Amino acid sequence: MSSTIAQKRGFASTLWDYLTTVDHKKIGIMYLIAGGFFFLVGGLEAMAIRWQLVRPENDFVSAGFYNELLTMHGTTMIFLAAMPLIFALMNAVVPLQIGARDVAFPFLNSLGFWLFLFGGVLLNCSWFLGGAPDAGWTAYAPLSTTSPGHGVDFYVLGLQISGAGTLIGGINFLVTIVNMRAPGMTYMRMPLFTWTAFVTSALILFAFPALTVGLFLLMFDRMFGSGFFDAGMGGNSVIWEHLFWIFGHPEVYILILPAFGVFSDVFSTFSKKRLFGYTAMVFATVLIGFLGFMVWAHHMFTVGLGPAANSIFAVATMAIAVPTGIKIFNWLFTLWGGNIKINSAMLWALGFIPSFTIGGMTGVMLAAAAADYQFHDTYFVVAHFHYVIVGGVVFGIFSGLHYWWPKMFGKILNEGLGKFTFWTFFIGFHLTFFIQHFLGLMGMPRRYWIYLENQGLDTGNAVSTAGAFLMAIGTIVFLYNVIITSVKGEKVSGDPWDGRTLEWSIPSPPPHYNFRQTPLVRGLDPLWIEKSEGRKGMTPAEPLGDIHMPNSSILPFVMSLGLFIASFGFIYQTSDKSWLSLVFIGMGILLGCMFIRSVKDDHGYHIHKEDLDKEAGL
Amino acid sequence: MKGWMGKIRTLLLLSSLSLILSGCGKENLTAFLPKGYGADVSLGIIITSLVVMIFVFVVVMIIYTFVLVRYRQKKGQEDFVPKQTEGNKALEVVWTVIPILLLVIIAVPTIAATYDLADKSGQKDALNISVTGNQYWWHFSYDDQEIQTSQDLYIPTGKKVYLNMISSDVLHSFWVPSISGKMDTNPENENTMYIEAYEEGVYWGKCAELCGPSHSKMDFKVVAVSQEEFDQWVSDMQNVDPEATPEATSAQEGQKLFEQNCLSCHAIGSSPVAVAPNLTNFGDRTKIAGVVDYSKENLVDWILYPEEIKPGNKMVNAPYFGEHKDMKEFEDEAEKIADYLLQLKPSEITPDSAQ
Amino acid sequence: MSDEHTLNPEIMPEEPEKATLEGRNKFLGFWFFLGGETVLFASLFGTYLALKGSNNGGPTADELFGLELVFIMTMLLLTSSLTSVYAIYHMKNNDFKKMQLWLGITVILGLAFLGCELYEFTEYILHEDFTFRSSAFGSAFYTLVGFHGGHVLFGLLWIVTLMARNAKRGLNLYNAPKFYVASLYWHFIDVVWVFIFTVVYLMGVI
Amino acid sequence: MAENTNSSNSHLDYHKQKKKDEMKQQVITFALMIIFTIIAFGMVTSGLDKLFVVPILLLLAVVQVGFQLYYFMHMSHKGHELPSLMMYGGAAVAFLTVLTMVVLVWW
Ligand code: HEA
Ligand code: HEA
Ligand code: HEC
Ligand code: CUA
Ligand SMILES: [Cu+2]
Repeated sequence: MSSTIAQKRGFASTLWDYLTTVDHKKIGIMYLIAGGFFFLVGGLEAMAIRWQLVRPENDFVSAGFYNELLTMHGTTMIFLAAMPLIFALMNAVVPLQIGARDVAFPFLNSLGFWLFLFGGVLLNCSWFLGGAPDAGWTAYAPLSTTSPGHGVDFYVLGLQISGAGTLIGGINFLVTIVNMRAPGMTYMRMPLFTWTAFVTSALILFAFPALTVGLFLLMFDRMFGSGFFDAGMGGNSVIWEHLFWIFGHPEVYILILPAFGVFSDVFSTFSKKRLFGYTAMVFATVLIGFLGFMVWAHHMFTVGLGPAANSIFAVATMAIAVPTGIKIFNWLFTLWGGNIKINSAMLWALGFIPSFTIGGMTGVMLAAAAADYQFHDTYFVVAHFHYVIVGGVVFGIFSGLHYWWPKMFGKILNEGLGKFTFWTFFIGFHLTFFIQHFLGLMGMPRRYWIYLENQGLDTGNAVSTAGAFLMAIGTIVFLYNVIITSVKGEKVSGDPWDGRTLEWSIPSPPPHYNFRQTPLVRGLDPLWIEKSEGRKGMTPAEPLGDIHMPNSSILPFVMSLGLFIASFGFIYQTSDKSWLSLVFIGMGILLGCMFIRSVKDDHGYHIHKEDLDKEAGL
Repeated sequence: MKGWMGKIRTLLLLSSLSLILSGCGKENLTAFLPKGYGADVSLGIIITSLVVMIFVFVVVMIIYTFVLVRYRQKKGQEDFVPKQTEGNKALEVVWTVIPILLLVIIAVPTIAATYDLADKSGQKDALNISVTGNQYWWHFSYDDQEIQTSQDLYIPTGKKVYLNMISSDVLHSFWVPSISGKMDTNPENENTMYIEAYEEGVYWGKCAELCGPSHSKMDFKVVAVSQEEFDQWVSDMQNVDPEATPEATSAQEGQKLFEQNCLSCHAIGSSPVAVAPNLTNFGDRTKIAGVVDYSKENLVDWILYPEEIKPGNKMVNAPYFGEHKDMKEFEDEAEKIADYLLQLKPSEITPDSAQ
Repeated sequence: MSDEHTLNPEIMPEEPEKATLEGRNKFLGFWFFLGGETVLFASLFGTYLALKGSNNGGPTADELFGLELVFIMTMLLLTSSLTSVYAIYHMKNNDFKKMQLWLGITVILGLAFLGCELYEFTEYILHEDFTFRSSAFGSAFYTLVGFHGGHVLFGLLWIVTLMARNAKRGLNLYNAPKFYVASLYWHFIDVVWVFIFTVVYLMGVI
Repeated sequence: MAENTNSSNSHLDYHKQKKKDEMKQQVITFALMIIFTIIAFGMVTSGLDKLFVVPILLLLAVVQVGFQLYYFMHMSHKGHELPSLMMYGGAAVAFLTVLTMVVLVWW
């Protein structure tokens, strides 16, 4: 097994390398590319939505198509853009931050990625095969069970497959963080980003099974004639709402917590200060995750659960403002007294504070059940969640990308372009969504294909659309920045930001074994400690030795392909049973691969000490 | 309840004034100008919470601005290493306790209002109306009065009216922003909510739960009239003769055509057909099918091309097209039917009465 | 590698399943997975409980369920749990043959359980006219119990694969975690069954 | 390791004995589980009052599951802190889910 990678490679072998890789850094890059692509797709759908709503009774798209657009926009953005981009950062950074050479389950890590990608591709195949799902990203029954065509079938199977990938990824990160930490890296010395990755993974573990079950039931209702949500058979559509939100609410914290982690690292790095109130920050993160499981019914205030349930869930929801507030103030006091350097990564983080605070505040307003009777399913809710998701999660991803880009690719993104992206996106964002609060209360429900003339909704919507275009410009400039940087950008050192955590103690991009020698961690912000004591890097915790590495494998790709094939069988067997053959083929491939995997021993390989020395000498 | 409501109300008056000035929405549609009890209570909570939120935001922004101005890196100080503080117990207690107190300020009235709006104690003696949400129209059945009507809901002002809501197909949500917050209609259970309009008027209602392609066109109206007018409307509606012959000949022909082609789904009078809107007082509507301006031309269009006006609506299943007639003939017939429908004005009490 | 060849008692660590990093990862990861499975089954149980009265005119739970068969099934599965404990006991004593033997017994008991379940289902479908499509209750019943049955089937395939794969080479530090984890899975199936016989069958007929 | 045969052997014996004891304990656990099951089935067939039986049934089920987890699956042993954490986390979510479905979906 050769350990020198600096050989010239053909395209085919690079492709093969990526298809089979189990290296978390490469998987991170693949998550970045795929998630970025889906972000553009979802953004394009958003632009179509906004263009349709630019003036009253517009006919840019048809009613049915509009519903497909909004469903696919929401689904794509949440499951195929935001989550994978967060997984991209987690994959690229978490093992480095805890001083690990690898994740706990490299094979499963790759399987998780391919499942996500094939699930996403499957979902988007619906566009070309008779129409996308059109029942909203929440797919409320019975609209979803009765929706004609195969759109919702693609939703069910696409999310089922990519959801399985996410669950696998979550377990992988949990075990990685528990078992793979370097010596001295106790729990209370872990960087906040790692902590949030940990809590997010735990949320994934407990939240996704509810979605899995919900999707199964939906699938059975649509494809196999069961009656879970069919009132005619004694079924109950409210069950779907509960299952969806038991998953759905934790899901939004799954998205935001890693973004919080990014901001914590960015704030402390660029104000050259230790994170203020580290213990409280950790505690708040855990508390948010914990409370996140008890509030889901705040999405169901108008379902008719009764005043007792509504009040309980209202108060429980409001409680989340407390730990979140602790975080906001701790960030502000991290900046307090610091030496604040404002670059692109920091701009996104600074832009986050007011934006997210507004979003959180409207969240608390929504939590007041009696007020939510007015807000629910209006543009006020749309405004709320874009403030927290775009102003929190998307800003966090942008911040993280600017911050860790040099670590991932060895080059710093262009600062001028970065600032331009930020300002256009930031202004566009507020322009788009602030006014939607008012639109909602002025009587504009969400998921409206058109709004009528003379209802006082024209100006607000036009402004909103204008803002969306600014965001698009910002995004396009960012893409340009990425291209320019990879073509022309200059190589940087391993530690361009005067970093504090372990990932900055190794070269950029890191070698595939990450750490030549596992570092010895002596406190929070371990690299900072060493630097402040005058040392250049980390003290190793072990002598230089052979490094054990996992073997790459094509099986994850093939397994996901199997499920992809089987899905078409499931979807089309409703009209013609011969499609069932695809189910057998696909599941056969999957089971076959699992069989091979369990029968074939995989001990990995070793990079020898001498080779390491040779590489260092180069 | 009363104490804080009073204080809120002054606040509310002030802020609604400023909202009117800034032109926040269309009267009888916007939730900013409540014309009914539910909307009033909700706005009270909205404003209470908004005030607290603005306070929080201001505090955050003051610290934020100060920090950015004061501690931004100065030229030549790039290497300055600030003191590495670990935290501050006292401060942390402060920003844990104060938010809790602020939340209590919101939570208490919220709970009170939530229970208030779910109060069913007066339901027995009050007017009860069964509401059915359908793709994409609303049906109203007045429980003890044997009145069936669609699209326009007539209620008396100043009274709590209980709505018992259910759906015949998918989920919908009944929302009249200026009267009251919304309540979903589910297919498997009945939800109850009450509404009370303070003053006469025609209030715009919307469907607020995604229910298919024409979800955005599932509008309806709440027509609030005085108690006397309402009583008269009730008796007028009860005394409708569904088979009454219209005066004009074209309308008479229209009636025949209507009976042959349309009555399989629609109904006139109080027979409870739930496949299509009840057209008893169709002549008094302000909109056709909830969204189209009321005119003969538009009505003819609707009869001939319902799909183009409300995509996916269920009238499409039986469009008014035979196999072997030409278009012109259809138009003629549709006009006759329109003539018939337009003169269905059983009551003096119309949306115009609601001033 | 050293963990390739069969272990002898002298060098057998106390907890062979956790002797290597891979083993510890598997051990922990699998436990976490079971945490997620708990939520998965809870969602199914919840759905079942919400819908168990919705028989849509078909047979109700107490008309349907007979307890004799369920009792036998419970005994089979409980016993198989004990036999898999024996298997792990022998694994820790590094007695590969006995471990295989007990695993074999476990598999047979599991098969018997599945047989009973299939018999039960066919009875319902053929004689009681109670199917997946007859009512929301039917859908929920077959889904919950069927998911469990599916787990049993998967567990059997898994254990048999492990037994066959390692029959020739015996126990080592590489496959010990695999056996251990499979036995955890088998116990978890029993955990779920305890709730199924209690909540579905016993509380169904009472 | 092989050099220290003597001490290693007594060490081995000690562990063997420990495992044996544990095995005994597990057989007892099993017996208890069987008894519980019989009690549960017996109570249902004996036609006692529902309000009385159901809580006991659930209690018996929980205890049995505790036996499975703590004895058969060794959750009582050290090194199972995180597994317990995650199982309890899962159980908490599970409890809320079931509670909701029973209480909040009554129509
Ligand atoms: C990243 C995603 C994210 C995040 C972080 C949040 C955070 C919160 N959300 Fe949001 N929410 C969504 C994503 C998110 N939400 C989505 C996608 C939907 C719609 C789904 C759909 O229907 O399609 C939604 C919908 C939604 C609803 C349902 C509305 C409806 O449909 O009727 C409610 C109701 O309670 C709610 C509440 C909250 C609350 C209280 C928070 C809190 O966590 C916010 C806490 C933060 C703060 C409060 C700010 C900082 C705190 C301080 C400065 C301290 C002092 C503050 C106080 C004392 C108030 N959200
Ligand atoms: C992560 C989550 C996320 C993100 C980032 C966004 C981002 C955006 N969203 Fe959306 N949104 C949701 C999650 C998200 N949204 C959800 C869950 C719903 C609810 C769906 C439902 O009701 O079921 C929703 C609904 C929703 C609506 C309401 C639709 C309705 O109810 O009828 C609107 C309307 O304005 C909207 C707008 C936008 C806009 C303008 C952006 C912008 O921020 C987007 C910015 C990005 C771009 C503009 C990309 C630009 C790039 C290009 C144009 C280049 C393309 C080129 C190539 C392909 C090479 N979103
Ligand atoms: C298949 C059943 C069906 C038949 C037959 C049918 N309609 Fe309809 N009609 C509907 C439905 C359903 C609606 C509600 C459409 C909506 O708003 O989504 C409707 C709505 C209407 C409306 C608007 C009602 C209102 O309250 O604003 C009018 C007017 C109307 N139909 C006239 C006719 C005429 C005239 C005919 C016969 C030529 C006819 N319909 C035949 C189903 C039918
Ligand atoms: Cu009915 Cu939307
Ligand atoms: Cu939520």
